[in-house]
Amino acid sequence: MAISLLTPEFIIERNDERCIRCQVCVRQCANLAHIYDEEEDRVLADDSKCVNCHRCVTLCPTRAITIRKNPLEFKENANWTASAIREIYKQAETGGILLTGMGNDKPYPVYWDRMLINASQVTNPSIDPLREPMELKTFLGRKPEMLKVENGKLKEKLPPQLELEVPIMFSAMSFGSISFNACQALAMAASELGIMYNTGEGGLHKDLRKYGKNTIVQVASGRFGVDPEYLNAGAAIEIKIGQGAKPGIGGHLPGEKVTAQISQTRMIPLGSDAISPAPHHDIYSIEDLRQLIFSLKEATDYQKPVAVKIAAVHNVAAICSGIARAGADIIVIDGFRGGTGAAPLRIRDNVGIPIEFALAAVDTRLRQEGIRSQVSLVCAGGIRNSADVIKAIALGADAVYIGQAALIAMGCHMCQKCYTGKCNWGIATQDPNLVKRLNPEIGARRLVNLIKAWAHEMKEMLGGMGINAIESLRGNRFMLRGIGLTSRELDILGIKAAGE
Amino acid sequence: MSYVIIGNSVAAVGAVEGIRNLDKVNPIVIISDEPYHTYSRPLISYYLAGKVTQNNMYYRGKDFYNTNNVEPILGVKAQHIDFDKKEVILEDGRKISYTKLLIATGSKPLTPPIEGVEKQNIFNFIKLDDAKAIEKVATRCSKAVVIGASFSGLKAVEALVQRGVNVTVIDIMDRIMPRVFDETASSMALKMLEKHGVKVLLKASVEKILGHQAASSVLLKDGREIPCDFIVLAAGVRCNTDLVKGTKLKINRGIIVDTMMRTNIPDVYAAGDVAEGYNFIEERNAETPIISNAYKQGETAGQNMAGAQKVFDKGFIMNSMPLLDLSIVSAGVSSPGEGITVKAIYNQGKNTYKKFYIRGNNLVGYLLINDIDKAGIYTDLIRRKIDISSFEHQLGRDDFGFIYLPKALRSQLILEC
Amino acid sequence: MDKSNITAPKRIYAKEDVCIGCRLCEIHCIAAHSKYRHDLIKTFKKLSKRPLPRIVVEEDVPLSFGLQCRHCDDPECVKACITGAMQKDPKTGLVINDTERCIGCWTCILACPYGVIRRDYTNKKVASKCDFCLESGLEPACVKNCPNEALYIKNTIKYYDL
Amino acid sequence: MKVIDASGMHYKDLNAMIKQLIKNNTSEILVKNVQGQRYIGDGIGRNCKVIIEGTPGNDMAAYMDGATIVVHGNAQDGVANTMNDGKVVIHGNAGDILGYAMRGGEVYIKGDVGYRVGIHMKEYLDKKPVIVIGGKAGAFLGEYMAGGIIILLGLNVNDTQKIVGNYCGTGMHGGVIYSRIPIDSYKLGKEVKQAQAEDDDMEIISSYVKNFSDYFGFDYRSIMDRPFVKIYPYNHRPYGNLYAY
Amino acid sequence: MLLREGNIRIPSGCAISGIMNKKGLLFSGDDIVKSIALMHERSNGLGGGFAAYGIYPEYKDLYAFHVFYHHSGAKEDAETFLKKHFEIKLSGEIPTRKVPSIKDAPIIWRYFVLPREDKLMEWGLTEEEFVVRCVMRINSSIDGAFVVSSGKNMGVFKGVGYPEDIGEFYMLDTYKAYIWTAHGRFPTNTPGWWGGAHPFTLLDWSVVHNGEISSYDANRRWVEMFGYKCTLQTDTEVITYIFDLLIRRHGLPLDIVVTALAAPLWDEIERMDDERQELVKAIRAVYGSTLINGPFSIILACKNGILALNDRIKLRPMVAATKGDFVFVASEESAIRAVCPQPERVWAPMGGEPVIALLEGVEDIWP
Repeated sequence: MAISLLTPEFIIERNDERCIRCQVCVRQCANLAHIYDEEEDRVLADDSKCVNCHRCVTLCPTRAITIRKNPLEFKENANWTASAIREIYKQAETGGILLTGMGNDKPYPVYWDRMLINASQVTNPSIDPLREPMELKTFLGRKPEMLKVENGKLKEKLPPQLELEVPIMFSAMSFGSISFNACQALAMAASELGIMYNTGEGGLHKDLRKYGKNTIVQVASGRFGVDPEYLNAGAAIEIKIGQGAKPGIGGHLPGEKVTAQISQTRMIPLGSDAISPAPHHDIYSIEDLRQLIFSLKEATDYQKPVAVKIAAVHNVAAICSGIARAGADIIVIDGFRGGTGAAPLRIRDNVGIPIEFALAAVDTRLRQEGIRSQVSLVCAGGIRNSADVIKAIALGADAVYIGQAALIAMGCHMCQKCYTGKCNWGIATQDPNLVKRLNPEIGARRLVNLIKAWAHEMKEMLGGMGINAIESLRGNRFMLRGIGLTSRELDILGIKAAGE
Repeated sequence: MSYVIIGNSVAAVGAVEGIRNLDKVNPIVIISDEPYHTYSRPLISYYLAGKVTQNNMYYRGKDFYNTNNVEPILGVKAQHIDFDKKEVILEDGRKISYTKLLIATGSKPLTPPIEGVEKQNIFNFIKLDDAKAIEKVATRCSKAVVIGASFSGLKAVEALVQRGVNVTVIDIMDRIMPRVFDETASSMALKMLEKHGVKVLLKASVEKILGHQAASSVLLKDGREIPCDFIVLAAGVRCNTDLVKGTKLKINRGIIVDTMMRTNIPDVYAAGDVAEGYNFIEERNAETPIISNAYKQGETAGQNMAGAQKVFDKGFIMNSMPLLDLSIVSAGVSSPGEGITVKAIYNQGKNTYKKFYIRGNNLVGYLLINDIDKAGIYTDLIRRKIDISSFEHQLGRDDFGFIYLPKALRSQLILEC
Repeated sequence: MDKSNITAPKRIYAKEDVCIGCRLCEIHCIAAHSKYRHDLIKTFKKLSKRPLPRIVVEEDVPLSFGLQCRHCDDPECVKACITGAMQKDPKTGLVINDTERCIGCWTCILACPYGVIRRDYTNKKVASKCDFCLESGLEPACVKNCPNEALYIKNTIKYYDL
Repeated sequence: MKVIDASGMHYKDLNAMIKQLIKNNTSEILVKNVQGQRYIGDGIGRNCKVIIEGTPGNDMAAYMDGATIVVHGNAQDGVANTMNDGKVVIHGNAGDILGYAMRGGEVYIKGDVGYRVGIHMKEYLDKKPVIVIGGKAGAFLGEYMAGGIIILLGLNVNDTQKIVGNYCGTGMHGGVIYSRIPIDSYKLGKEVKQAQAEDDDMEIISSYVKNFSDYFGFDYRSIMDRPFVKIYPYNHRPYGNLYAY
Repeated sequence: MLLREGNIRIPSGCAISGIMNKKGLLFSGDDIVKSIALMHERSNGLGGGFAAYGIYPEYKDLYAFHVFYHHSGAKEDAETFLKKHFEIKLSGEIPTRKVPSIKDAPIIWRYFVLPREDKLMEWGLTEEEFVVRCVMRINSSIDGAFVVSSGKNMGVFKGVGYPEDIGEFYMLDTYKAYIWTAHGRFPTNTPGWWGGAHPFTLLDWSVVHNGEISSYDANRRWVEMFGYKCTLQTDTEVITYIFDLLIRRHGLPLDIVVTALAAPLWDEIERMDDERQELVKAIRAVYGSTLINGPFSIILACKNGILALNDRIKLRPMVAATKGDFVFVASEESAIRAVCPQPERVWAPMGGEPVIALLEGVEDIWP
């Protein structure tokens, strides 16, 4: 076999003074980067296998290990960067499509970081959330244009709504892309927090049906695991049209990941590829979307809100207007930084638009058309902290989805190798030896902690703005000012510049 | 109400602790012909080897009698029991009356019918006094002959080797520890003993013991003469029923007891090596002269004497014997028999040997040499009569453990501790 | 049985679903029982003769779990012990081997239903078993250092109520 | 048998009425004058027969889980979409994407079907969806097919080339398509191969053709008078080498 | 140049006061001026104003337009527009007095009008909606013209200055009304624009408001979906529109509207019975964007009566009192006692608890 031109990306450094040869690293590295040499009584490293996931670093009881970027340099070249060269080597050696995991990591501007949040000074008071009421409860679902009240009673019941204690949900991550333990942790946390998690397109494992009240079941083009029982098992149904990480293309769970449990959950044979077509083949046009929305409503007796999730693309505002008019109760827009278990690198890094613009454009458009209040708007794709959530809601979102942040909370170290199925943290893997590394109870606890911490921070920020109910922030763009943005960008975001 | 226990070894201790579990008040009397605080007989080989001091041989702490309100009558032999009057008559004439009586007189050595066996420097190896006597003659480079390659004989060999004595072992059988060992096990042991300079003469029967007053050599039937400074007799033991022989107490090889340790006479119990209790593997009454058995029988007897209704029906033989470099454990059935499948795995490289006796779906016995750390799991499989059919093929693994038990069984066992 | 006499011990249990087979429990157990008490580097770098781990990780990939002395209510090892070294402490409910008295006859190994007593030849030939880290204030090193909370301590009083 | 006159009814009302009748344990419902009402039979899990006179609208029998629907007339697009169980018998033609992602149950069409029929059909354990087409099928028949059986009879086809459109079985990675007329290889996707149906195949085919003949009054023998071919995937992992790892 | 209301959002603090006679008895503007003047400290001289109901009994069926013109061109344009859409029954300058502190007054004109039948037909709107659209058209597209009020039998008198000076300027002692509300303004910065003073009105609605709401843009962007144009960018304006939308257009009863604007807290809702809970949840779900968040106390007035309301966690002061048929509401108790020294009942309403006073014989605040 010809020599590979790919040099190790990382170097494993072991402090021999500290290494006690306990071999925890050897046992923990699914990539086999650590090797114990019995003859020499030494632990050695195969740097080429290291993905820098920090599993060994974290578990080493004497902190003997550190991992560095390989200092090996190519000749400096602003155009032919190291990654550009390495990608060519890789493709020249395999002839394959480059795959990657998690969200777009290219240095496109992050617009969240170019928006600043307001606070009250003198003319109205900031509110102290520790002692005064501060409300984050949010309803997702179709709202009538007006309420009809007769004799102090509702004349017509509201369409079904999702009631969230915090306007944050765990976004669609299928059992298959992530492990059962990860799914369970998300479900347990959602249930404890009074929010929703989303099955993704992987079906719903029978052991997780008990979390139905906090579950959004997804219907994607592959229709895996979709049957009437599934549709009725959750609190809402989400039709997945697209995903921010890979707009316009389908998904593909390779057969080796279709384990017994996955086969059961997706209702497909063991070991066979699970292919999600790029489009829903029953939706080739917007009126077909309406057909699917209502077929789902028919199948569930109009008891479940139906969400439609799309990737943020160029014409997103008009598309969302169409979706709202097609009968969706909730629209989910997933920006180009959205995560994924596996996506072609070129697609992930080059297709789609930032969620900030998409969200602002959609909210503005729906308001111009006077239909914003009828449909709920959820944004997703690279939400990293509570300030991002606050900004998203001020731009016009009802709630946000977090995927990558949730995974990181559970232990993901962003090595972006999810597609290999060898996640050392037990998240993006089906290998039973790795899956058990994620203790669902610990995962759930960490998720609950994260959301509670964010909720607390959000309350602080709301209090600072003199707002004590999240709905008063929704679309309240006066609370945002742009920094370092062009006037065109400010226009699209619908906000003023800092200082205005 | 008064409890009397004849005997001061493990069964007696078990009985005291069993009684005191329920009855903290009524007096207990312990009678023993040995003058010592309760000690562990198997420790005599360690004593002889110099591994334990007499102080460390005590089976329970110095204050054992005190804290348990026991009146020990030590160094005085019980002469007779008057079952009608419920009295024990001591050799000094004292009469100790009892409400409940436990006979726990243990076992005594078998003296082989060999000419010259009465000479000096010929010892049994069962009591502390035996060890103390041997200690005096077993000097470095002295020569000893041990007659009987049995469990106790080999423990004596080990002790003597460790004292620097030149030892020759003689046994009439073709292998050592014939009741437990097969050819393979025996040859492993032989090899090891040879390494330590022990001569083992098998298929050899002793004609007579030569010497004036003291033994000076052993003459074998084949004419060989083995010179020696002293001899240890290890031809086996039998139940020590001397005290009750010829009374109305029912005796077979030992005193016959039911699973509550009751003899045929009301308020009289027997436990330990002297008793012939229920052996649940052989499914009949038989002696099971091992410590854990003695303790449990004693404990059961004690509790029942104090008014409980306890049953002990799990008696079976098991033995652990570290022999110089070998670790040997065995339990239950130790020879092939009808309906028993034998599985044996000998690993020459690792010098380990495993042998399992399986009857139907149950493990009924095993022998392990060297790789013994998980032995107790096998013992428990026997004790609980666990259906091993689903994991039988895993039994002989080097890493055998709970992990190879079915999950449900594993959880059940872990919960039931 | 008179229940008032028995102190229900706390026991360590393993969640085998989340045991990751890293064996950090064993490593910390060794250190906790070495003369350097919890100093891993010194324990492993300076001692050629280290204590045995008293928790044993059994592994049959992907299944693994640690198992250590159950400190049984009715301990077989105590009854089998020929020296009286193995005793159940009536106060703590722990089964403790007095290594001063233990002479390494392995009868306890023969008797232990869990196979969690091991032969330790490190110094003196003695049986090695979990002592619930008695000297570290009953905070077992294995439980404290399990990175995935696969080991936990549970008071077994409930068992007595059955 | 209950009769519903569907003229002028909105689908929501019609379907609610059908569901209510089923809830009341009605075993047979005749729906007359159906004209484009969608979603008939969606998600119905009970054993019940719904007979339709007219032209039912799209997504008929979607997510259906055990009922029987008989259509006297043509059906439109999306019949048996993601159907789980049950039976659909169409005495006429049917439109596009019939049996999309269907997991179980049987669909019999007397006449022709449209494009992308049986697309992404799958099977699981005892669930094995079956589509029997009396006439011809459009392009992309059995695209992405992951399981189940499509039987293509081509009874009314004079020009054998027209029994199915192009890209038949493209992306197929499970299941089987049986055709009574061999399919020109240029029409097949690169993931599938064609072979003569064997004895056990014929056994499967004959049981469904028997049903087909019974439903629509065809002569079973004359349908079975010639050998069938089968189209099946090379493997279950068609895209194993697509990616650079 | 400094931007004025409409170009920029200018937070302001204020004093408010309102007096109503429930029998519809008319009384002069002296009291309201006295009451608001007492709270001089709460204003900064950059805005004051009054709304009065019942002042034009002889023209009570005509829409009374009070209009500011900043130049005569604006007046011409506006009058052209008015003539095109309305029959102007009567018009003329609103009489004023010279007051030294009041400067830069615009041309202040008054019209009594009726919508032209043909235009109503052409636009296909109700009379009220037609008036609303026309007022918004003038305010947003005719530079220099601003319709101050447009209801029937009512009018708003406001300007830049302390409220008592504004009252003097407009000679309010000469008017008689059964409802008077008043506003003294403390804007944070403004060149002082007459149109930017309060009350804000729409049709019969007038609102005086104290506080700066934090939910402003959420409220604004919501009402704008329903065709309102928030040209002033003031809280008062958006609150007025919310009331108009919910009461007049959505036909919701006042208590529901109050529940939307000053919604009960979730923990309170949890304690309600199921039916009430479902209703209130629905209100919060559907009208979440009308929740007025942050400090406010308002007096909404219309021909049927007044509503005084505090925000739900009571960040702004408000006191109410009654005596006989009179109802008083003000930012401070002393402002009430200034005109009614011995009220029968004085109380401070709780956060979110409305004070509603309706004319005898009417059922709700609208119609």
